[in-house]
Amino acid sequence: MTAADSEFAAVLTGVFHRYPGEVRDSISAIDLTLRSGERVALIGPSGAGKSTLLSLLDGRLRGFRGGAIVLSNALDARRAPPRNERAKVGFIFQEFALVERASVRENVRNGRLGRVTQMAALFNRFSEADHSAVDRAMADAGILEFSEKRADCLSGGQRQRVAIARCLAQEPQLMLADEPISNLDPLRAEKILQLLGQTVGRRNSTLMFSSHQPVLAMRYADRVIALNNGSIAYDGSPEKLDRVLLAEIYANDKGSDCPSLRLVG
Amino acid sequence: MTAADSEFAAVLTGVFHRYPGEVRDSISAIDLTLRSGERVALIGPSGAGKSTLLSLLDGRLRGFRGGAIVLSNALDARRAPPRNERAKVGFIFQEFALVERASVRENVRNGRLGRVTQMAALFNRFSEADHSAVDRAMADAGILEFSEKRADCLSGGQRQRVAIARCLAQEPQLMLADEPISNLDPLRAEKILQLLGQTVGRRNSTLMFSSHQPVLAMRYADRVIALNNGSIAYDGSPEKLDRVLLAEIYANDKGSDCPSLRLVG
Amino acid sequence: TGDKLTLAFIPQENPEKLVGDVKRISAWLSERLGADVTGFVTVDHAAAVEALRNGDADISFMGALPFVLAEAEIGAQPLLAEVYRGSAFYTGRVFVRRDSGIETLAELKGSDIAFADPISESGYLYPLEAFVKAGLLTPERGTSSFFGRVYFAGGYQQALQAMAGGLVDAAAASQYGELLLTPQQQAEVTWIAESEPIPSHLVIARPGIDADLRSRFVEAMLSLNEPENQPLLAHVYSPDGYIAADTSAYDGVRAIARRYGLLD
Amino acid sequence: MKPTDPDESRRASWRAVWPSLVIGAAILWAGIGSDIELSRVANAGGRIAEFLSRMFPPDLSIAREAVDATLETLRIAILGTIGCILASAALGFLAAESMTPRAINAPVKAMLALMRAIPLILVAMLMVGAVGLGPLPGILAIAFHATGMLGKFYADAIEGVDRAPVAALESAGATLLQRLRYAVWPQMAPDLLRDTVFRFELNLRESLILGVVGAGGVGFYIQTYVRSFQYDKAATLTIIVVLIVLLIELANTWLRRLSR
Amino acid sequence: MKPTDPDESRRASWRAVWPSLVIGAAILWAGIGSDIELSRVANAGGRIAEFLSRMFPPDLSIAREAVDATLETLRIAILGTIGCILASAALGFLAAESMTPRAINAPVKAMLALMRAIPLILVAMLMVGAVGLGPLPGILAIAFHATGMLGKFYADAIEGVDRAPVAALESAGATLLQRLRYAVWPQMAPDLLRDTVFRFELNLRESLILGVVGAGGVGFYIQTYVRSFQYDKAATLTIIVVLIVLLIELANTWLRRLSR
Ligand SMILES: Nc1ncnc2c1ncn2[C@@H]1O[C@H](COP(=O)(O)OP(=O)(O)OP(=O)(O)O)[C@@H](O)[C@H]1O
Ligand SMILES: Nc1ncnc2c1ncn2[C@@H]1O[C@H](COP(=O)(O)OP(=O)(O)OP(=O)(O)O)[C@@H](O)[C@H]1O
Ligand SMILES: [Mg+2]
Ligand SMILES: [Mg+2]
Repeated sequence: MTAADSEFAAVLTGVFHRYPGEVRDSISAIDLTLRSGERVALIGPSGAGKSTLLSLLDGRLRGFRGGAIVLSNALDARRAPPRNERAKVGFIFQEFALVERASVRENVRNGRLGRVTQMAALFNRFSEADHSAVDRAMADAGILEFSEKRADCLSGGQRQRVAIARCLAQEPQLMLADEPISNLDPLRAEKILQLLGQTVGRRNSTLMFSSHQPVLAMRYADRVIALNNGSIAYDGSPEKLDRVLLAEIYANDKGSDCPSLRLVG
Repeated sequence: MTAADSEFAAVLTGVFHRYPGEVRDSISAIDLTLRSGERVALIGPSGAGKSTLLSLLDGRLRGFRGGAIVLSNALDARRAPPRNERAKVGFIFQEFALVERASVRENVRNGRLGRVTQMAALFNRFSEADHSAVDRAMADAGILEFSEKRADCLSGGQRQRVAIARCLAQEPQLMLADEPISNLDPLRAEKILQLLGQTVGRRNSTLMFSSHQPVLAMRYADRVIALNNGSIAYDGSPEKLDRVLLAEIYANDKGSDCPSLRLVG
Repeated sequence: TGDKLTLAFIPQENPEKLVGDVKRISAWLSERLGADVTGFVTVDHAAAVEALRNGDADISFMGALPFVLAEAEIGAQPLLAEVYRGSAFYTGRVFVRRDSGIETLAELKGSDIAFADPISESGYLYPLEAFVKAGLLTPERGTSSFFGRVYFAGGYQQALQAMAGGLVDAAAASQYGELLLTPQQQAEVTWIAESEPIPSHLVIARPGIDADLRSRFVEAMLSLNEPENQPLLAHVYSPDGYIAADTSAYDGVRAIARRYGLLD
Repeated sequence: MKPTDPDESRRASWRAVWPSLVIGAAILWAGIGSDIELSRVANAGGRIAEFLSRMFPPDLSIAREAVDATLETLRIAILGTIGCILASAALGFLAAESMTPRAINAPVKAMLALMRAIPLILVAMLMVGAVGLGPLPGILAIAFHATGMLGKFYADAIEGVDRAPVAALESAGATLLQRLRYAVWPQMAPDLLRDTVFRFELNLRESLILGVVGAGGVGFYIQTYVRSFQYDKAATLTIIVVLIVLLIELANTWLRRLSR
Repeated sequence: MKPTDPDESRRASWRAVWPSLVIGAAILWAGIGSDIELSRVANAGGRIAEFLSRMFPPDLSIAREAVDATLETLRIAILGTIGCILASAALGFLAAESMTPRAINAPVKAMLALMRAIPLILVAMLMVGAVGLGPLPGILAIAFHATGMLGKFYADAIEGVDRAPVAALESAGATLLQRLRYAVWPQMAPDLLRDTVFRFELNLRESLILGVVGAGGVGFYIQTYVRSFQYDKAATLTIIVVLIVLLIELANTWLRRLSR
């Protein structure tokens, strides 16, 4: 990789993917370049392929075709990236993916696992830096208060914030967030989006988050990518994305016979 | 019960609840009357007790104190209501609660189980009425297209719509929806809220739904109830709920140190 | 001295007694031989022979058929033969219920019979030989040519119980097997045929055992015949006494074992 | 876990230490008390090789009897398994904590433990006493004894299902049976299948003890051959058993793939 | 399931019918072929009562020996269980489909099946041959034989965990061992505990065969008593076993409550 590559967080060229046994591609013909330091919102109707695209960037999608380079590492369609590459990319899961029987703190600490030595972690030996990163992440996500509660004794929004804190604790170079505010009240939602944006700014890392609240999403993104039926329907600045375009993006997917409703404000 | 009761879908008087081993009440001193035909939005910060209150009305909350009458049936803090009462109250779960290995259609059909005879259902014998209710619910939720797919092969928003369709197929008298639009794109979200409202209007049933999108929620509700730290902080018409009040509701909860951000528009 | 001797016992009727017996006999032998004698209980002769093979045990106690098998397998040596009820021999018998009216072996054609165990001289091979002698069957054609159904019940007692309970028509067991039934049952059954004499149980040694130690052991065991030591016999399966074993006494057993494919 | 009450949390961690202490003490007692010369393990290699060499080459001359015995064993195992599936379905359901009140599931659980605890040989004798010699007592003994384990497995499988969809169906008005059929069953079917096939495999091998009751079968032959030092013949039968078990394992994988 | 391709879905449903056909045929064969007089079951009631009456009152005169034998059995079971836990942890992990590639897990799975398939009596003989008499061969035999089952259980438990958090940890850069420790372990600990305690209980009862290797555990006594029709003594020992098993069951419930 040349030095010039480092200005790109990710480069996808002609990526296709289809889930086994399906008749339609989940994402198709994706060409996409993420620049370092960008904050990108990913929008599009339900089933458009947002989660699939994000998991591709995270190195978790198997069996795609096309070229995918993430943080200078070329992804392999058959196997997961090496550990140090995985540690650099953080992910907030749409359905949280918490370890239910573990405490909030343990769940957040799991975000540090990519950075500690194998043996140290096995015996629960985390460094001071790890502990303080975990505490900071929990404070930022507003979950310090119930840090010793078990993950399965939380409300939906509390669980979502644990998932967010885990990713924050990881301090990744590329942060991928799949509907990170779906279960958060508006104040918290804004706070979290702001926080993710700040984190990115502070460390010149990159953020891509999907959301079903385009108005909010556009407020915290430098760039918006819209997916529809697996393809990119819009890629540009939030400012240029007007009501008409938005309505098109959401109305235009197969299997949707929605009337054209007010979308903004 | 007197005839006058039937104009009330639910009457709660002085209801308290605390999860085992917790130090704070999840809901406290709730006095609440739901009139038949009402469409009520339930809002409030994450962890305020919305899911708890909804599950109380659904008859699934054990160990509460106080009086709770739902559709003329007095709830028991120690056991679930009888079958016919449960069948009358529908619930859309915040985390969907689908049977993963079953198909979309089977999941939706499960909503009919309260209405068929025991034996008929065991041998997969559903009536014409059941089948058409299931088809209608799937069409309304926009999931007919993938009705034979397995529930665990769907996107987040698709899964949520299966949960909604299951409740629609149940044709309940009281419909309780816990964050039914959290994973839906704006168009679909509006469509679903509209649909739930219409269903209620058509059958003079009652709707209570929680949401973290107060703007959307207020648009489709006759009445808004706001919870904060387990207590009712607002109960009234959506029109009277202005920015200041909203900001107060969301800012005022413990463990939240959010700056006061713009909440509306 | 540094002599070590290990005994492998095979359990009989009273295991709770056997464990104590093993201790008593080992202690007595230790003193008598001036050697370190330990005893183990094994569940059957196969494990005992396995231990003899590797030198984990030196001495064991077993019946004539297991002995000839062990002899062929590992070269086990016969040391002593038990004398039981005044004889170094006993027999196997074929039992039936009195009310069945059966009096000869030939009448058993097509009936169901229970044997004790396929590796049993008195509960299987010898009684079977009685049928062969009577010309009713041959080892080559097998038991199914004569009997209805053939069961291996697992032991004398199970076989006799099955017969006494009416589940089969006849049972083969040791001549002393009858004593294992209740007095009431004993009155209801009788035997209709008896086998050739079978050499009684014996004490055997592994092939490589130190010759001096062996002869001292034999001598010690024979001293159990003396009146003052007689009570100790109750701790080694209660024979009347021991005599030196004569290897040719087992030729008959060897022949039968060979005939039924247990020996090459 | 209440960080606000240190006393309580200290008590909780003590409660967690207790079991470890008990288990540790038991292990210590077991290890120290027994006269085990682990050194003997060191030079066991040659002996094992010698033992195994006695099994080779397997004596294939008994192939015919072996096949007959195998069929007999299979038959007993199949019928015994059917019996225990039926009993286990009922008892397993009753023993599941998520299905019945404590007053029912606790005693049923204890009863299943008891059924497992009664030694198979005793059950076998009881059955011989009850229905005579032959395969029938073997089948009954297997069915009875196996229910103690399979019923427990079924209960575990029922308890292991995700409760959310079960609660959702209950909320929709589904009866207990309907919840079993439409929420519990689809979730646990693969586990059930796995456990049942596994128990079938075990039943097949418990015919070892069934030789006792005149039921014949592979186990009886193996036992007899071992006792007459015909290890090469025992090897032939063992190979057959191994092949069958591997076949079952294959079928299991295949079935599970279908049911996933 | 693709509604768009009826052919494919028809083929799929055929694939689902196949196993039922095979199983159905096997049952039919087993049921028809065997000479089982089910009528005998009808009048078994009295005989069972008679049999049980022979067990009462239990002969308590052997209580002392019974207690000694029980301790011996416990010791063998504990040490055997430790051995099989260690082996099972390693093999179970290797056999789990979600942990290792097919090229590893399939052969390890087969090996575990093989370990289960070898009759315990043969394993016991092998161990006597290898390390001589005393408790050691019993412990080794138990450890070996039990690993075939427990390793499979561990693999099943690993395969049964929710994959989402495991994937989340993998995405965060956790190594295989770390994923095991922090995502798999917390999820499966209760299952593991349950399976291990269960196997301990089984090991306790497999002392039946352990009489083979000297010292004499409970099982050996029971077997001998049953074979010599001293049912009242067998009853005493059975009661002890039952008590221990119930105790284990209690401990199990208690431990699981702690680990939930
Ligand atoms: N099973 C449980 N055990 C203990 N505490 C619980 C449990 N479920 C919820 N809680 C607590 O009860 C409070 C109310 O939870 P509830 O789920 O009702 O909140 P909510 O308003 O639905 O929040 P959200 O918007 O995040 O879904 C929270 O503080 C939560 O931590
Ligand atoms: N495991 C799977 N197997 C088969 N098809 C799948 C699977 N996961 C997703 N799909 C399908 O792939 C398409 C894209 O799914 P994806 O989850 O990427 O959508 P999404 O944009 O994230 O939607 P949402 O907003 O609803 O979460 C959908 O049509 C979905 O049904
Ligand atoms: Mg998604
Ligand atoms: Mg909630």
